[in-house]
Amino acid sequence: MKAEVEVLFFGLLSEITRETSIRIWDVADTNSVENIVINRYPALRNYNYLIALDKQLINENRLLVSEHTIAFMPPFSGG
Amino acid sequence: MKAEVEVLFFGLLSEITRETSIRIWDVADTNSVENIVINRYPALRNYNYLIALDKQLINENRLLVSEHTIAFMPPFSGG
Amino acid sequence: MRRSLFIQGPISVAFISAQIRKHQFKTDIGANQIFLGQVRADQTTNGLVTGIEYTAYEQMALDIMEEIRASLFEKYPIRCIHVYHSLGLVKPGGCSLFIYVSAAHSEAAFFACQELLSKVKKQLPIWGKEVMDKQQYQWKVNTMTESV
Amino acid sequence: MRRSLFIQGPISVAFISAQIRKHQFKTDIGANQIFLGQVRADQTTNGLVTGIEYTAYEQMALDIMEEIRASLFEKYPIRCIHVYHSLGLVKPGGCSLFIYVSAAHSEAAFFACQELLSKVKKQLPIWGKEVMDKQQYQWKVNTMTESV
Repeated sequence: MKAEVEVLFFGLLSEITRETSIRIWDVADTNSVENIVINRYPALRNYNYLIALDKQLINENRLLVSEHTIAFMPPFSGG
Repeated sequence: MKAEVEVLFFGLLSEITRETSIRIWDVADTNSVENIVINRYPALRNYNYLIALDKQLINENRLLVSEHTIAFMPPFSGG
Repeated sequence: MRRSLFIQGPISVAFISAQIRKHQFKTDIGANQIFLGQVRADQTTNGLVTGIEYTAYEQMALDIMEEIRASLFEKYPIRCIHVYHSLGLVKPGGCSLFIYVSAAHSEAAFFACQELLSKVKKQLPIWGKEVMDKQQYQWKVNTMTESV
Repeated sequence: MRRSLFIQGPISVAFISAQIRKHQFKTDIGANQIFLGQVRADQTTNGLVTGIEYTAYEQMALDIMEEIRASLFEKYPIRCIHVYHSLGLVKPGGCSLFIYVSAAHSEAAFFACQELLSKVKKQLPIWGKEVMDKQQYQWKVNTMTESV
């Protein structure tokens, strides 16, 4: 079974994509999600971002099993 | 000219001496003051104290020239 | 576990006072270490900062905050930890971050507060957009060299 | 140079709030580091602490405080330093020491506040007498191993 993913964009990135969230279906892993997102918003290549899978930062590819939330986030700047 | 000194006792020490201040005349240096004070209040030997000459901590003997204030102080415990 | 973290707009002095007052009922506390982050009216190449607009990935921030809290309680002999961060616009002079750490002794409160501030800045998914005069803005950058 | 340092009795939350509020008019401040020392109701071998009675060599304390203040301004890029210490009786829960350090950035405020607290405890001629239930008392001792 392939996964359904809600993709969130935060901060500066949401201004690049002009969306705060999109949905993507039939993806097998987080790398696929990243490829789809970058293809849809090529300007994202010019920015640093972090990726969180289900509210946990990830640094490598992860398999997706059902419904997930994947967030694209600029470097944090709270405080 | 020998000096005139106001001697102050603080904290626990003022309970030992039962005085907060005394005056001593005709003393040449701080060691003399300390000797006079210790002779008058021998129980002070049992306590740690710091000495300040004119509001400055001193660690060695100092000559006295005119009017001075010498404070006998227990270790500090503010805060 | 308490799950409050975000406050809409600047954090008021009344709110901060109420927190201080509450801790005076706890007579096993000897040290209260408080950090208040305040928005500066910095002059930048894009103009004068007239405010910072904060956004966050709130659910993730709450989860991470619980992890940070647990790790600090494990590491330091402290009595309590409170963290509040603004969302939305905070003008210069306004408080956007309020950290409160209490302990029996000052060392624990100090080091826990320092580590907490560093973690809040580095690990919580929060973003500040510096709003400039002349209708411009730039995204705030937390320098990586900051130890706290 | 401001020469206020001592406050009779506990330092009120209203006084602390007023200080915080004043600093919000200074828009070059980004970090406010506050330490509040609070009297604990410790259980000791002589009984339960029901308060601390503070005395000081006030004129000497004011002089030393000026030296500490000058040395910190020289060492750290900070905007302001405020220190208030109680005289007389402060009951458990009451604030007896209020330290406030402001700076553009948090590192300076943090390290200056830490050094300031350490110096206040070690260098200011102030004494605390712990008053016990059962009409007893013992003189407070600041342990020498405390780094802050």
